[in-house]
Amino acid sequence: PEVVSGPGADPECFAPWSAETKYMQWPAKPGPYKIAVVNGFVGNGWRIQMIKTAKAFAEDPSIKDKIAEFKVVSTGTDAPAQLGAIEDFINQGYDAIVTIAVAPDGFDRVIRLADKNNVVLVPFDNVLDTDAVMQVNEDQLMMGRMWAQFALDELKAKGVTAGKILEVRGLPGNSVDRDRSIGINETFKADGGAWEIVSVVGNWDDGTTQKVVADAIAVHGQFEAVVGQGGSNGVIQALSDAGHPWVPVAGESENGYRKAIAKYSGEGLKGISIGQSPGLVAIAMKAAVSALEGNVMPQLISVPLPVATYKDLEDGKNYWSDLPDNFFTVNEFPPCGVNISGPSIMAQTEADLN
Amino acid sequence: MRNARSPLAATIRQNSGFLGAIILLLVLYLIYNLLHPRGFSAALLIQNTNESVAIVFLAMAQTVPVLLGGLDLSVGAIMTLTNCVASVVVSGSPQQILLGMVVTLATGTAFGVANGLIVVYGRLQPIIATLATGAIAVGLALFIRPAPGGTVDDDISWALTNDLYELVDTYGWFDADAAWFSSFAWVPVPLLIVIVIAFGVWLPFKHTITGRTVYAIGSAEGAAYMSGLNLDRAKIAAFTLAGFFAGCAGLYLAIQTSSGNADITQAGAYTLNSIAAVVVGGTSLLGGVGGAIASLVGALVLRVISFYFRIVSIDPLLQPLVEGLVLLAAVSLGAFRTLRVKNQLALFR
Amino acid sequence: MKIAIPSLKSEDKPIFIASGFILVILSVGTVYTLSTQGTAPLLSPGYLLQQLQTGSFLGIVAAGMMVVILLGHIDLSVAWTMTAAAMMATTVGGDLAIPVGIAIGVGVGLVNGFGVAYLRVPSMIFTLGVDSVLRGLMVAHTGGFAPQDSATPLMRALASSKLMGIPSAIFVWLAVSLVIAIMLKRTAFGRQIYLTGNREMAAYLSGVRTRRVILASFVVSGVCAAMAGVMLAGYSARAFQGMGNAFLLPAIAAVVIGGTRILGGQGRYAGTLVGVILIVLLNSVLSIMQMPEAGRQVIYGSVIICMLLVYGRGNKVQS
Amino acid sequence: MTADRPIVQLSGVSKHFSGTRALENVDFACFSGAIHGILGENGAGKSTLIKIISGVLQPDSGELSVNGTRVSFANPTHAVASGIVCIFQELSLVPDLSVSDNISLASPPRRFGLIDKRAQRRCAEELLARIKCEDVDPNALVRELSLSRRQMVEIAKALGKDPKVLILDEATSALTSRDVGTVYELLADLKAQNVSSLFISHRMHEIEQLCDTLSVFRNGQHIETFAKGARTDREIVRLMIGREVDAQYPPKPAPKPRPEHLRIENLAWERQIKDVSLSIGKGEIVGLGGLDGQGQKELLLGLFGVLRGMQGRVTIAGRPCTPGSPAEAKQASLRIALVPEDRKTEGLMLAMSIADNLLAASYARVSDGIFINADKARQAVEDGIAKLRIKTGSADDPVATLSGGNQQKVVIAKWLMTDPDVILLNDPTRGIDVGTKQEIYRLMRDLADQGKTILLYSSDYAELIGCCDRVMVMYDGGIVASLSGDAITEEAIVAASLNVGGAVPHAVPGPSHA
Ligand SMILES: Nc1ncnc2c1ncn2[C@@H]1O[C@H](COP(=O)(O)OP(=O)(O)OP(=O)(O)O)[C@@H](O)[C@H]1O
Ligand SMILES: Nc1ncnc2c1ncn2[C@@H]1O[C@H](COP(=O)(O)OP(=O)(O)OP(=O)(O)O)[C@@H](O)[C@H]1O
Ligand SMILES: [Mg+2]
Ligand SMILES: [Mg+2]
Repeated sequence: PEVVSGPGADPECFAPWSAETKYMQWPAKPGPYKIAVVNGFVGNGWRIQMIKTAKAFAEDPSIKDKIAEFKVVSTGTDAPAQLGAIEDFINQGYDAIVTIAVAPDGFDRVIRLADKNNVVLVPFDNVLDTDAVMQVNEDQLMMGRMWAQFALDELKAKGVTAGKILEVRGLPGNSVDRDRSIGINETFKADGGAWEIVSVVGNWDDGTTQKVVADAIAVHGQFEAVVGQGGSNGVIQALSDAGHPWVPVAGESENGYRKAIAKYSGEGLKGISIGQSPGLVAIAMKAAVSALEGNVMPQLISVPLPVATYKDLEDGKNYWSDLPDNFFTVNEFPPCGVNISGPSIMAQTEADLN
Repeated sequence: MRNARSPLAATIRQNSGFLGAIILLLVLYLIYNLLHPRGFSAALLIQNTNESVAIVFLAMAQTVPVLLGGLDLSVGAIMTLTNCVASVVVSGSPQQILLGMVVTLATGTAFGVANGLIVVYGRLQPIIATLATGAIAVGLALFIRPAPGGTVDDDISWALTNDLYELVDTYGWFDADAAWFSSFAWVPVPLLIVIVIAFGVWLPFKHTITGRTVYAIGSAEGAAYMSGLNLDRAKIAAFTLAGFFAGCAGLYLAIQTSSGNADITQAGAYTLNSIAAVVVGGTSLLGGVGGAIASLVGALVLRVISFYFRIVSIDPLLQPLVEGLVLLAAVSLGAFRTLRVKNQLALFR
Repeated sequence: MKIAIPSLKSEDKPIFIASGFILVILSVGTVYTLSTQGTAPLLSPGYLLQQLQTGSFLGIVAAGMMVVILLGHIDLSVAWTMTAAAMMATTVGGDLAIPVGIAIGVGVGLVNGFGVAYLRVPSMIFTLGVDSVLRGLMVAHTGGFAPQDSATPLMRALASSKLMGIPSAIFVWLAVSLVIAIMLKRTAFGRQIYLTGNREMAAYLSGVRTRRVILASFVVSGVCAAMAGVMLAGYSARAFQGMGNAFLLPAIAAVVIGGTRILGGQGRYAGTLVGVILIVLLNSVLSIMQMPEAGRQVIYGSVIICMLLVYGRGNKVQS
Repeated sequence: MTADRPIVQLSGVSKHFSGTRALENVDFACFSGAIHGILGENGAGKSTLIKIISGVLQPDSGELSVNGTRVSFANPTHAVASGIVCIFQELSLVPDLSVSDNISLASPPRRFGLIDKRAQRRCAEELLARIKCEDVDPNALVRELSLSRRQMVEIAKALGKDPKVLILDEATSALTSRDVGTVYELLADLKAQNVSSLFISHRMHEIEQLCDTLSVFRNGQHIETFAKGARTDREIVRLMIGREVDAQYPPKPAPKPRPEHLRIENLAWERQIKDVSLSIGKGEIVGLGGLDGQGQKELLLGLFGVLRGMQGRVTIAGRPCTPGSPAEAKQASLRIALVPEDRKTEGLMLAMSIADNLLAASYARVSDGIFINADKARQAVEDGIAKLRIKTGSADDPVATLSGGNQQKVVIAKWLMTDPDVILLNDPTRGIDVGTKQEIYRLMRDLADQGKTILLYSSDYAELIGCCDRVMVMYDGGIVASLSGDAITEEAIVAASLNVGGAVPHAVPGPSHA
């Protein structure tokens, strides 16, 4: 692609990451396009929801006619296999490839091949440490900061200015975990209060999170707030099992977590829910199509953080008290015309399918 | 049976599993190329070999301890460790790059030696000793590279993951467009690397006394000892070679991705896949029968199967299920032998 | 601390050494908490009971795993057996939840056992295949229609309620332990597991139906994993994808640290019990000490090696 | 010339295993050019002695000298370097390697540092020819060979090491008389080349025919060494087991009509069993003779339910007998027992206790419901040990600590505990000392007298002649001769074994005088 100057197309939807974000433009190709999604790991709720969103969005009237062929493959946590799959789709003559990278590095070769063949490669969610491709993500550093700031504000409102904060980290070695943790820690440090941050590793997994939070409570007694990166259902479960008083909690956007906030916010569970949305895949697909049509695109597209605090939870709108806990509530992005809500794909019952 | 006294007939009879795997591979790969829009092209071959190198090396690494009658659960971890080491040291001037590669391979080899020493002098079961050393290797990898990244030289990354033409062109050894060169300029470099290591390291090893001792130990350790073979040396050599091959995998992975990544799940998945590859290649997990070349073929069979998911249409949410079923079917192929067995004692070993 | 009793039988040695090591872990953790916050919560009954409670899930998986390891086999499918059992139990819900979960375990065990005993595919690889099939099934399950995922009250009660101040999960673990221990020691089936694990051919020629023994052992393992999965769902109040992933390697490690021979034929159940406690405490203390993942992995590996080295180097193979 | 200087000498050698005294203050010498027989009952310490000589074990005290110089071998390689080559009681062949690989396992011919397969094969062919085993394919895997062929390959392998002292620890226990003859010639040849041999066997007649010096061991002690002919058989046996053994074989009962019990009609399986018909009466001992590998083993396994796809008809007491597995064969309705060929892999769980091994086939008998009754189990184990006089410290010791003969007794005792009705024996006295053999023969006769039906395969003709009421000789999967009464002679068996007459039997041989 050529590096051009902005502004880009559809800025409502494709918001540039920052003022410095450069813009890219591919030569316009006639549609419809062949688009592939190369997923890595499959086997957790988020990825399943992401794949379902991708499938549903490919059928969405707004884009259906622009897609000639659509394929999703999952390669597991296997870097060579993912690189191979991307290269294979380039070889097969696909026009755009949307991917969640298994590692933030190592894509130089496929980027080079994609450029050579005028293929649009769009990493999202786990993005690459490079500015050579167009990427779609939420701002993880900002997410960490907002979580921490929310906790600080709630504590201040309670008059607490010092104490232990429990930070639940994600998968070690992952850049998302790193960025969020930096955001959290720098915010607490900047506050100047006497905060002692206790970190435990929950791997973004409900079960592990529940166990490590329970352990931390057993050892440290009480925390003033819990800032969890993921596995938020596990945080709530551990707090409630331990009889820990409800305190401000920051976490992701699982339905179960939001249900708990809505239910117990009166008792002190002042929660904030910001999640990485599986709906990102739809925006990445849309961005790919837009790039193929020859539009000017920001290199790094920032998807706004879907923030909801205990103040704005509303049953049936941003959480569903009668639905299972495990799906991610934030799925749709109206400015982008991505209107596939979590319940609409994750809460179909068998009956609905008929 | 007795009449088949020619060495060739005996070889065929004794390697039926391996031959089966080769035929399976050829058939699968042929059909893949027929179905692929760019089948039978050099680009496709390069892509396919690139993506297979790491698992092929790892399958070869796994084979040697398996021949001993053990399992090396640390091969994936050694690959990860050397991958991280390479991401630090393989950069700079050509001499430094070369030195870095040597250091990387030496790291893998040294870790293999350590495995061997623990197994031999600690008298621990390989499977459990390497489960533990594997954790240590991943830990070390995380120390070296707490987050993915690194600085592997770009040129070498490009040159070694392409065909010979690009290799020559990148380094300008001679005129890459020379007429004499054109007939094999298309050969993928990764393919050459694998062939050179497999036939340059494994085959000679197999024909040394130490190599044969590895087979003897896997088949009957007591008999090997009584026959005056040096068991300790062979065991250490086996794990050393495993470490070396795993180091090759890690080095190539680093070159291929120009970076290092201490990914624990990837390490685990690669270890398990290496065992699957060994089994599909026809090497017995009980030891004594098989070989690294067979595992190379086994690894390729598994890889080619995964290629199919990109050209056939299946529901992406059913893909993991289909993958699992195919794996189960592939490893159960050998079971048809057991259905034919008339003397049930032949089932036990 | 404890002077080793001189004429310890070789099978008991691991149990004593591992018990001693548990004390070491607790002491190290306590020194850490004393120095950082001036309290010794690790020695409180509350903490220890909580560890036993979370340990009970691992303990139940390890109990089944041990039976299979005694045969010289291994069950790599426990992670997704747990998940599948938990997810199916919550999907069905109601009174049938637990029976359905257990039935999943029986089914998985039968498939594993069939592949290993009748098709004679190495267990290392067959159970790996079954594990990925189960994962595929669960992905397809969630992908097809949204399954109900919250645990039934009975599951909750089994896993996270307390009885006389003691988490009821511990009682379930004890009951499973008792059944397995008695089975191994006092029933023909149990002894036949050892016979088959030592030398299947000789056991077969002694009139042991070794294939059935293997099949049944995998069923035991499957059922244990399923129970653990169902209980884990009760503990977490819900079932979710990948919930069993954290249990496979610790279960194997616990069995081996408990002195069971990885090649089969030797091992005592009490060892596995101690091994589970050791692993759980080790994980917990490392987490409390906020040990980074790198250090944790290195310590984990070193502990296993050191334990096995002090148990006495294996005997030389005789011809 | 060197007759006065021993080539191998042990002085004051002792070796203890936890609790057992395997060798006690042993002085022993062996001279060049001698064929030196070593005799002793099971557990006397013979194998331990030669393991010390060949570097597998190191003595606790005492010294070992070779050619007058004191040596201490750390492992078998050192011993081989000094010209001491041993064929161990438990074979040391690698089943998954080819015959030629095995023969030059430790020091193959090499080119450029790599093994030269072709030279290796030539070398194997030469050695095999030397022991008249041209029928063995050097490319075949050892796994594919029968036990007797393996023993011959083992001998070829030892020869290839160019021994000064060749030790054969029961290396002829599975050999047929033809091969034994070859070995005799070979040892004589070696003797002529001044190579000395140490020969351990429990077959008295072999030792007598072959050796010129004999040494007797008992209870870990060296009792006496004497020249061949200096002692009578009776005296030797007394030296060995410390008591008189009169008749080796219990008297056979007079031939009498017996009700038919086990009937085999037109049995066939693969290429190994061809149209075998046979009928055995209650209380009868029928022997199976013939060269090794003529289908005897398969016949026994087939009756025991191990083989699939058998054709023909088998009945026990008129009821059809088609067990699908050993478990079915041992059930109350059939009550068949099989003492298998190879105790190490087929008979025993070596690492498990003697008690566990004894009970392996009879848990159902010592259980109440699903639980094992500890008292009944202990009683059964004690009975088993007593009945076969198994020499053991404690029933909880691993069976691996027993001597070979005692291990064999454990296998037999295990099956007797099931109270079998039809007993199939595959060379049950292989490697068993004369004293114990005699006990086993008596036991067999007792069992027969109690009405059991016994089918016995033995590679030892003397045994067939001494024990059996009738002998069936097998050749190439079929029965070629049925001998009974006085017709059971060595000549008859040997002739039939080689199928000299080319006879193909038609009539179903029935129980004697039925
Ligand atoms: N009977 C045997 N069968 C098979 N292998 C054996 C046997 N005896 C020894 N070995 C092998 O030979 C190696 C060296 O044995 P050796 O007895 O010299 O060990 P070591 O180092 O002296 O041990 P230790 O200090 O325990 O005596 C062992 O590691 C073992 O693998
Ligand atoms: N590894 C061992 N551990 C303990 N005891 C042993 C061991 N090896 C041999 N023994 C004991 O030492 C004694 C001598 O055994 P050895 O094998 O030398 O007997 P043997 O004369 O060869 O008997 P056989 O004729 O049955 O082969 C026996 O009592 C045996 O139980
Ligand atoms: Mg002996
Ligand atoms: Mg030693």
